[in-house]
Amino acid sequence: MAVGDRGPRRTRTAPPAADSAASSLPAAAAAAGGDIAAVAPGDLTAPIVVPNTFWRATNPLAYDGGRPPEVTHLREFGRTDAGRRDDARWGALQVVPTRADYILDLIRANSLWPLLSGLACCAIEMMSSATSKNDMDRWGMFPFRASPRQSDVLIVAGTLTTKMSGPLIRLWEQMPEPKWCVALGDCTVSGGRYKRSYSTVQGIDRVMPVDVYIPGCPPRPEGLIYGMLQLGQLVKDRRGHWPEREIGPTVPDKI
Amino acid sequence: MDRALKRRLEARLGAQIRGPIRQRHDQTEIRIQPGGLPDVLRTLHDSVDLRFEILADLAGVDTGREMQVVYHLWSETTPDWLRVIVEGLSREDPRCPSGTFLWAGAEWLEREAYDMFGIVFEGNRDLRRIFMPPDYTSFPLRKDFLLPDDSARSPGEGVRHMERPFAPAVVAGDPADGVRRAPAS
Amino acid sequence: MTGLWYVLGLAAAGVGFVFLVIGLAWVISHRNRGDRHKGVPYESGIDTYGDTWGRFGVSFYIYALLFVAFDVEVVFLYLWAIVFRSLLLGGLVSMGTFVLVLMLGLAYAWRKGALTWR
Amino acid sequence: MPTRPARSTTRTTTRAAARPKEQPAQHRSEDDPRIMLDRQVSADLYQPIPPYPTRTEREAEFYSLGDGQMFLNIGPHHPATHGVLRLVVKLSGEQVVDVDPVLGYLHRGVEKICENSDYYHVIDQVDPLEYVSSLFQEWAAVLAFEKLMDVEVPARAEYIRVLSGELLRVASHTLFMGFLALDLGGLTPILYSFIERDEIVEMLAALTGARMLFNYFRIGGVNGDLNHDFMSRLGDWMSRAARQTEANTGLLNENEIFVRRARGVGVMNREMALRFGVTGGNLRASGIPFDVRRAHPYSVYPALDFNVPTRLEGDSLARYLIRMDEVRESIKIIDQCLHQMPDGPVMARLPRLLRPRPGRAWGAVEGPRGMLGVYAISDGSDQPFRFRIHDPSFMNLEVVSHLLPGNLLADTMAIVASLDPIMGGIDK
Repeated sequence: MAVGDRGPRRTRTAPPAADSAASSLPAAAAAAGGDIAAVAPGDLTAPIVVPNTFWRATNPLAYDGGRPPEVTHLREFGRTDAGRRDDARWGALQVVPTRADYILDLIRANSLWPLLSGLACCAIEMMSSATSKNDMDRWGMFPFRASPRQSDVLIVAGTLTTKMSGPLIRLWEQMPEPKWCVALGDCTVSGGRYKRSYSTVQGIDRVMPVDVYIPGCPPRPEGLIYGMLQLGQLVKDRRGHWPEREIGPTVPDKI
Repeated sequence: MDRALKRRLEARLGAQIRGPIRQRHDQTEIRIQPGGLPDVLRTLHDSVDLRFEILADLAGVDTGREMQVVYHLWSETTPDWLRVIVEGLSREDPRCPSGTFLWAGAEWLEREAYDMFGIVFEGNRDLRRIFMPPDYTSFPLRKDFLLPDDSARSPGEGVRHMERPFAPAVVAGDPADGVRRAPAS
Repeated sequence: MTGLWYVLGLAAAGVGFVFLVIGLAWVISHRNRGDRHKGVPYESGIDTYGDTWGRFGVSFYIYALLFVAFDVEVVFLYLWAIVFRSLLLGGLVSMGTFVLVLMLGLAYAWRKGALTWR
Repeated sequence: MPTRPARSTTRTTTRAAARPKEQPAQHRSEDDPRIMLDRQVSADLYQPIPPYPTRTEREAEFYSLGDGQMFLNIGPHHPATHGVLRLVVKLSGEQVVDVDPVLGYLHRGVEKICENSDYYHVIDQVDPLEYVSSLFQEWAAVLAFEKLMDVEVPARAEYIRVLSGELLRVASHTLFMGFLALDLGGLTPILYSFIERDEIVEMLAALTGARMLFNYFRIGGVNGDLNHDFMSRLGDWMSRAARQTEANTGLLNENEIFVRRARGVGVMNREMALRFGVTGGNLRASGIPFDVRRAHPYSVYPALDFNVPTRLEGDSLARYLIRMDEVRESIKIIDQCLHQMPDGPVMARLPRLLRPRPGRAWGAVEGPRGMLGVYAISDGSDQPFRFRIHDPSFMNLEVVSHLLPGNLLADTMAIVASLDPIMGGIDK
């Protein structure tokens, strides 16, 4: 159960060893997309870069346009501040929502309403964990709201294909603000058995900020319930720091 | 292996069938040209002693040199499955008459064959992509569309490597007829 | 006079409670303009097609008419229900005829087929 | 690039012409979906309902709005579509005028992956297709490969296959009952059906090791023999299986709302069923007793006696009652399997690296939703040359565009749920 790797809140210290690797990024990142700010070395934790010695694409422009494949756009974008949104209040009122969150997040942690969205086989296990044998309602997660406007958690259960990623990103956008995303099943965590398919998104963290990854194909209902409990714990830990989330509350259009 | 079926097929469709009627386990296989497909299907469906009413499957096949459309039919007159292979479709512009005049269910099967192979079925009212997004440009199940291989090269000697261009062997004949293709070096 | 205070007090409490809740929600909740997708109307994840000002069939109108008629009847029933113990037999007879007349209306609508959907 | 159909002018032809000709021959990367993501194509990954130019006459006829008509998306994310099915419905008021099902939201390219994996891996790849009853998909694949390699399956393995298959058929039909009742507004039957299904699935987990995607059948047999845990659970489930089924379905069979909403809705006559290649319970509900276990016997089904329930009405209620009869038949089959279970090996002796002789084979199995077919071509290497999967829900769902027009919008759910489509198998 790998809880999304959250660096310490705002202060990030770049380990010296990774400096050399980090420096190789700016040239490539700048070349890729204009609106993604250049990544200055030292102000971010560089990703642990494992050189991919297994395979080289015969056509260097094949996948990420010459950039090392380990760096995905969303993670780069997450490090900039373009993703975070201020809450547009006047003066003192700015402080109120975050202070109120210290109490409200306790309430939210115990009543995480998931969105009724099942894509494939993991949806059957999600339903099985929501019905009476192993019951998710014991921790307040029961009513699977049908519309994104009334739900807090988006459980992506099943393989996300490129054709479905448009609608699913729109669902994620339409959910009201403190919202969390749970990747259920190998296909959503990192592509799973469809890592080589031509029509799936290999891992939904390429298109969405994910909080809890639940491996398994399909994971047992107890696994999903354990993941949701971890999410409740995560909400309690990060009380009041919702706007400083590493990847902004919303996913930008162009990624 | 239904010998009676073989005799009945030769009696009814002797002219259109190319090559021998092959029979193995519980399947009978006949090969025809695309031009003769409508009336072959009509005779198979309507003649009293054949009565192939249930369309089990319609599949597109890319054999590297040509395209084929394969019908599987069932009839209560014979314990065998009948496989009708429409061969001889060119890989650049595969065209084949549609089977929707007999089975309306073939419409989606042909849409899938078009989406995956690019086989154009004349006479299908609704030939558009069924699985891939509408503005997808290539045909995924063709032999020259290779999977993007993120994982390491699969182990085992003689396994086709993803990134190698698929070079159809120049050896004549159908891959399924005992023609052993040289493993792509 | 004291009755008046009760009425004013309850009215003030009702209106005040509504605005208190809305105001508290506005202050506490996060404000996020979101991006292009946030405001898009939800239609199972796909853009809506065509404008929403379509004209509706007449059968909707008939159903709405029937609903309003019987809804107003219920309003009168509530008022009558509060004091019907003190009205004794007279109240029962009058409200009975009132409900009976509306039942006739329902029977007429039923026979004319207004309830079956066309 | 093959030329487009003559009469349809597609936007893509102009784009194709503008593209520079000399792209790398062996791997056209610009079709790779991630490239499309990277190349800042317009924000929506694909064009929604037209403004793109309509290309076929059916599309032009569907997307032309009459007066007082509107389009409604019962879209990829909708509680009532079993998975990610999108029905574009043309409504006039409450009446459904026309339906255009849009598929592909769960297309994972399984056939392409199967052509690049060896024969053992293919059996594992076909599990997530009909994920509610994945043993049957494995059975069809294994049947086709055994015909390719002329493998003799020991009798005990055949009986274990029939036993586990029929158990999963019962679980799949109970799920079907829960989903149909849920789509018609009943909230409690789904709980009863999941209790029953979880019990059967835990039993199969004791036998095979997995709850849903089993990967239990092998070419030439099954992976493991029966064990005590499985037999004890099967024993006490069998002791109350029939009574439990009656209790669950009794909840629904006489329920006035359920019956009034399902009877006479979505009637499919014999000719339409045959023309559309519909198979399984939907075909038998229209009066044609075609069941692959009887029409084209495989495995040990000739040795088992069970009858094929058939009804003539062809409406949603008949399709529901047919599946409940099939549950009773399956319980009878499981009982016979337990009595006739022979001893002996469970797996035929096969080499580790399978290289079947070149040839073609078609294997078909009667799944809970209809005939599951696999057409395998081998060219002598250890990867199938072509692996074609035929899914019954694909043909069952096609009838929707002819059954729905004329009904009310609320009845569309009754009809779609009674056809029991599973999107994993449809989108392959």
